[in-house]
Amino acid sequence: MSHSLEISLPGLNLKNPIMPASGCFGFGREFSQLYDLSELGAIMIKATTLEPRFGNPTPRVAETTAGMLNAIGLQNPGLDKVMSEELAWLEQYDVPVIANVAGSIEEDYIAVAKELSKAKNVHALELNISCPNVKTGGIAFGTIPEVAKDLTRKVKNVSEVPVYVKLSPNVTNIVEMAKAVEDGGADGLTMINTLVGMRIDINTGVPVIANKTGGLSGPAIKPVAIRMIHEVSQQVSIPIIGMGGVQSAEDVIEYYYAGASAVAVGTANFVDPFICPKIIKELPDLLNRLGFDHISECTGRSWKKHEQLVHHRA
Amino acid sequence: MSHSLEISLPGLNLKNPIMPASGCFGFGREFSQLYDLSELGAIMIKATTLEPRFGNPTPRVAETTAGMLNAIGLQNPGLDKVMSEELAWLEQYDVPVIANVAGSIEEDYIAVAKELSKAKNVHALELNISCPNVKTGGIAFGTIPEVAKDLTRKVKNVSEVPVYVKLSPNVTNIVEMAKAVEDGGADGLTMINTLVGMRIDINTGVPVIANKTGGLSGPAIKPVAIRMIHEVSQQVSIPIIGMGGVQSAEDVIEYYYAGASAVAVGTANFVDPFICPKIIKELPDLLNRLGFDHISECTGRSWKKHEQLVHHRA
Amino acid sequence: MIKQEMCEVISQSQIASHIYKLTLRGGLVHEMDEPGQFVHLKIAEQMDPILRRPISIAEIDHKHSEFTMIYRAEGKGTKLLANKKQGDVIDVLGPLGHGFPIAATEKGETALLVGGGIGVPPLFELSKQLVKKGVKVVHVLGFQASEAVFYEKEFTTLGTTYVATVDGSYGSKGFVTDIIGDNKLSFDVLYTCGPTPMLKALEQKYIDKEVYLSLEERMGCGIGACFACVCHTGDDPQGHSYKKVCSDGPVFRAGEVVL
Amino acid sequence: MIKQEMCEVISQSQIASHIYKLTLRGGLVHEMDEPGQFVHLKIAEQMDPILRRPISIAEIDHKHSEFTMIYRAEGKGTKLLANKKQGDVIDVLGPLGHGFPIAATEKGETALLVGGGIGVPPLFELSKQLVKKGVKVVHVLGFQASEAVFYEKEFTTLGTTYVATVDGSYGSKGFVTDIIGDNKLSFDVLYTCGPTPMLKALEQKYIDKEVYLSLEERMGCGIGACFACVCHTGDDPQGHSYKKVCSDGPVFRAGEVVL
Ligand SMILES: Cc1cc2nc3c(=O)[nH]c(=O)nc-3n(C[C@H](O)[C@H](O)[C@H](O)COP(=O)(O)OP(=O)(O)OC[C@H]3O[C@@H](n4cnc5c(N)ncnc54)[C@H](O)[C@@H]3O)c2cc1C
Ligand SMILES: Cc1cc2nc3c(=O)[nH]c(=O)nc-3n(C[C@H](O)[C@H](O)[C@H](O)COP(=O)(O)OP(=O)(O)OC[C@H]3O[C@@H](n4cnc5c(N)ncnc54)[C@H](O)[C@@H]3O)c2cc1C
Ligand SMILES: Cc1cc2nc3c(=O)[nH]c(=O)nc-3n(C[C@H](O)[C@H](O)[C@H](O)COP(=O)(O)O)c2cc1C
Ligand SMILES: Cc1cc2nc3c(=O)[nH]c(=O)nc-3n(C[C@H](O)[C@H](O)[C@H](O)COP(=O)(O)O)c2cc1C
Ligand code: FES
Ligand code: FES
Repeated sequence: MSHSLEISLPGLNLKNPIMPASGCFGFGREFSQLYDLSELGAIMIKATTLEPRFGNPTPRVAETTAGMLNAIGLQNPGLDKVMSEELAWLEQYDVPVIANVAGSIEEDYIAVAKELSKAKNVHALELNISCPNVKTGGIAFGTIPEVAKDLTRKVKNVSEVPVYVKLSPNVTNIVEMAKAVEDGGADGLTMINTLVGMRIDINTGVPVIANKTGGLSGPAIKPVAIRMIHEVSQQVSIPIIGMGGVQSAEDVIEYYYAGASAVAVGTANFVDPFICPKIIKELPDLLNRLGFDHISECTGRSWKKHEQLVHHRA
Repeated sequence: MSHSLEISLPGLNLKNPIMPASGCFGFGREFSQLYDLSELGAIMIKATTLEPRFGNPTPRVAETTAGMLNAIGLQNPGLDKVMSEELAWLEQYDVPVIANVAGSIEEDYIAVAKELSKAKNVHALELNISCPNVKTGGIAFGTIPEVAKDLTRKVKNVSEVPVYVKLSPNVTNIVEMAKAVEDGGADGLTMINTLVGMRIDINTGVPVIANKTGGLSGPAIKPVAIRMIHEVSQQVSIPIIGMGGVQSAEDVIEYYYAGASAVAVGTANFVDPFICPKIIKELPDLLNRLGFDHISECTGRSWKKHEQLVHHRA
Repeated sequence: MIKQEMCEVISQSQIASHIYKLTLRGGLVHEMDEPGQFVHLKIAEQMDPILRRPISIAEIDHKHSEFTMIYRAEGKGTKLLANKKQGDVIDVLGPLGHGFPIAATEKGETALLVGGGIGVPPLFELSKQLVKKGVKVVHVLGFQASEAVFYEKEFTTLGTTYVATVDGSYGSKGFVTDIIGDNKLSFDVLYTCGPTPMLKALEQKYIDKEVYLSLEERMGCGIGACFACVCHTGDDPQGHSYKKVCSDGPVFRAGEVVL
Repeated sequence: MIKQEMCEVISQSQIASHIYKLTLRGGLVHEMDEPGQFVHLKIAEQMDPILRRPISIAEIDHKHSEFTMIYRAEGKGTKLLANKKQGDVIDVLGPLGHGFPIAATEKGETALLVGGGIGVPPLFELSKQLVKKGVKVVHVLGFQASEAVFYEKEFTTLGTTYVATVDGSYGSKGFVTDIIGDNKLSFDVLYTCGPTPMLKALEQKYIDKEVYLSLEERMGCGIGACFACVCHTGDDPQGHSYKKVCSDGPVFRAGEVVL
């Protein structure tokens, strides 16, 4: 039972498959005041760019029904400080880091990826080709298959650790995008990033978010994420780290059934800052109740044929 | 004040801009037991196909957080019965009908559109190129600009009333789709249809909806709809009937500010069957509080330049 | 007529494992007549959970404008419902659908009422109305286990009542069909509500009898407008004719629709 | 230390138009020390509304493990909060952020406490702690109109209290800055909380004084992790250095950040 959560993915040998999603956990410092970060399967750190960025003007977040919009604008202290201060600080914890790589132009992505992949505790990169909140770059990388493939290949060439590509849900054909980055050499996928959304304040007449549009996250988008993972996981042979509205151990299983091999928790960290350790604690009992010995038995269960399924207690 | 809600759109002179969305109101019979249908601005009737359809197996709906999935599968009694029974029955009410036209192949769309547009009380057609729940047809029409344009033109050619095209949100570039159907001769747009989503039952391991995927509607998707209408309304010159998660008079104003010229209410009819008349009743006071003499002053307010805005009381 | 009303919680109590009894007061009680109808409850003001929940009417008290429901608190909505306290209000839409026909059984005849689990509640009002009419009622109630059993005493005051549990921890061990067979129960009309396998078994077994079944299906609107809850009709099982569980049902005559 | 706890509602009452006073009990009260800190409330179990709401701590009662908040019920979350009754529980995260420095004012000196509208509440605990230390406190409280005025009496028991309303329906007509000018109020340290235009006016007017301001910004996490609530620093107003209102603030020394 105690090993029922240990999983192994390219570059990642994790004590459990639960990790905070990028941008929802900073670099871990704040949450380290609340619980021991070593309890986590991994940490997806905030997007890192070559130069420091202040990001967008405020308001940067807005509540929506069962979700939220954000347009942080990739605020981060820049590659050098992330390496020397944040990653160095995180070394005190027994937890692998997945470093989220962002940029406006190809060269930036490559430079950041190359450098971050050298950090001792960075076990994988997450190539953020899907950030909806930066005007240049990001979005084209995330919506045009050829562009995504090309960038993936270039980043793979310089990276010393496996590369996961984070897919945007704001596309007509998610499978096409997934296959393109798989072709480009991606070791895994992370999905989904946020849906582009907007709220308008009826008293002022202007969008609530200063950047106008923002990325929609939270339980509101979970059905879209589940559908996309269900589609993609049947068409690619690289593993998927699923995310989008995960709030509970039950949600984790739903992601697994759809086709995920690990699960990230974003917005829910704001709702309940102890959510990750809570889910990790609840998972073994839930697995047991559902009749599984190991969580990896759950991957793709909603579409796998009977003969493809690993052992499952009656 | 009493005329503050009267609006005029291609084919539609409405006493108010509030109408039930297609598929969420049947052909009006059930709701007619609850209130006088003549109170409504218009009625968007359920999708009509050439032949009767039974639709998908059940379960056809599933609850999601602040939303729902549906995969009804275009169940309807077929063109002939819709003409002879449903539309004929609706004639007793003083309410224009917008008839939702669906099909699997081009010929079907054309045949249904031609016939429906002859009905006395059908003042406009809503070309449903975006239904996510039918395997054939629908989805390609809704995601490939050239295909959509072509179909729009052909339907326009046979229709005796203005044609509104219902856009799918499941595309990378909604503006491109909107411009294509405008080029094809569309008189207006209705948006958005549902996002494709899925839920998996963790006890059974299979999707909750028998059809596997379903269309996500309700407040969960409102930020996506607002964003898309905000984008599209700035790029086309035909009016937009907005929808997606509308629940209140405030939501109606938010849709107007984004760029809508009328608003449809879908899922909320299930939550509160009296929602349409309630919103119609509340709107005049809300407009007054916000300083407007007429609701049409609100269209596009979130992006229009000061000089483009019609009168607004301080 | 269907009404929407904020009804006041008169009382709520737990009567078995996960099973609650909830009594509400409101004017719409006066629209309720047929046993087997249901109401559609919006449990929270907020949009989570968003959909209404269909719950059968278990008892109607016109005099006090009160009605009672019995439900299982399992999912998101019913768990929230179980938190409601006296004085709280709940948004009720109803009464909805068509219930069990009292007229189908003549005075002096025998009606067999067969309930499974959370299908038992609507049979209580049915039984009361049948008894009032002078019909002899016999109840067969099936539950999972002893801790899930409820309302045995209440039913017993109206007529002979047999209880079965799947694990045999209370009453006789087995299914309701076993009881009917073992006790050679005879009847003029059978009324039943419960899980679909049970309904199917009864339908098959009493193919030449007058049997009324109450169905369950996932619902959207609850009033017949959304086509969420349709089923094929018995005379056209593959075609496009249909019935809606919410507005044509939930009670159908056996054979009328495909289970 | 930041804690998360289900706190019990001890009392709730309306004290002015749309303004509520809410007292909760919980162990995390013992983590509260600085006036001006806030808590982050998850108001409903469900995901609508989903985000926590930041509310200042208006009074701390270590002895009874109780603390009080005063808030305006306007939007979705605060309206639901106003429905909570004695005995209900609320999910509280806190205490959060850095409050007003008591140490900035010496015993015997004068502190001017200027509050605007819903910025008034945190000044109450501040005033109590300053008075306890032997600081002379003067309060200037601004409200929209007479029906929005609250806590005048409570502040008066601690020190001289001036009240202004924008429409002149109570106290003197005008803004808090008018009161300070008209009454030639002098002080050693100024502490203030209220709408940004008020804070800006005070910052500009008392540019060479020691002024502490409490800021408001839309928040995600409330603990410094999401970068929702950042502002530029005073010494690098266009650059990429920043402070987070939730964890570096909400109280800043005037000039420290760009308002
Ligand atoms: C006509 C009718 C009468 C009913 N009468 C009773 C009754 O008297 N007592 C009782 O305990 N239950 C009754 N049920 C079942 C009851 O509606 C479900 O148990 C309840 O909706 C589950 O809601 P939840 O919040 O617990 O579950 P969730 O899992 O949160 O529900 C999610 C969604 O699925 C729907 N759903 C889940 N289970 C069912 C089900 N079995 N049938 C229909 N929809 C379902 C819910 O309505 C909701 O839309 C009745 C159902 C129908 C159709
Ligand atoms: C540090 C701090 C202390 C505060 N202390 C108090 C207090 O003691 N009493 C009081 O009445 N109010 C206080 N506020 C303001 C209070 O947080 C908002 O009024 C409240 O969040 C609005 O929620 P709602 O549900 O009414 O509105 P909604 O419109 O439903 O809120 C939607 C979203 O916007 C956010 N939001 C709306 N208005 C504000 C605002 N003014 N500041 C920050 N976020 C906002 C909400 O938190 C929520 O995320 C404080 C704010 C901050 C940042
Ligand atoms: C405030 C905020 C900031 C985010 N920043 C990033 C980021 O820097 N890089 C990234 O790849 N994704 C970012 N995301 C997206 C999340 O990692 C995640 O993909 C998304 O929020 C869906 O998961 P959720 O619904 O659990 O939040 C951010 C999300 C939020 C809410
Ligand atoms: C049960 C259901 C059935 C629907 N059927 C149709 C349909 O037949 N034709 C169509 O164009 N849209 C259909 N829709 C989509 C709605 O018209 C609307 O575009 C969508 O639900 C978003 O609005 P809402 O969030 O207010 O529901 C349906 C939606 C629901 C929930
Ligand atoms: S639930 Fe909508 S038709 Fe039955
Ligand atoms: S609210 Fe998240 S950093 Fe301040």
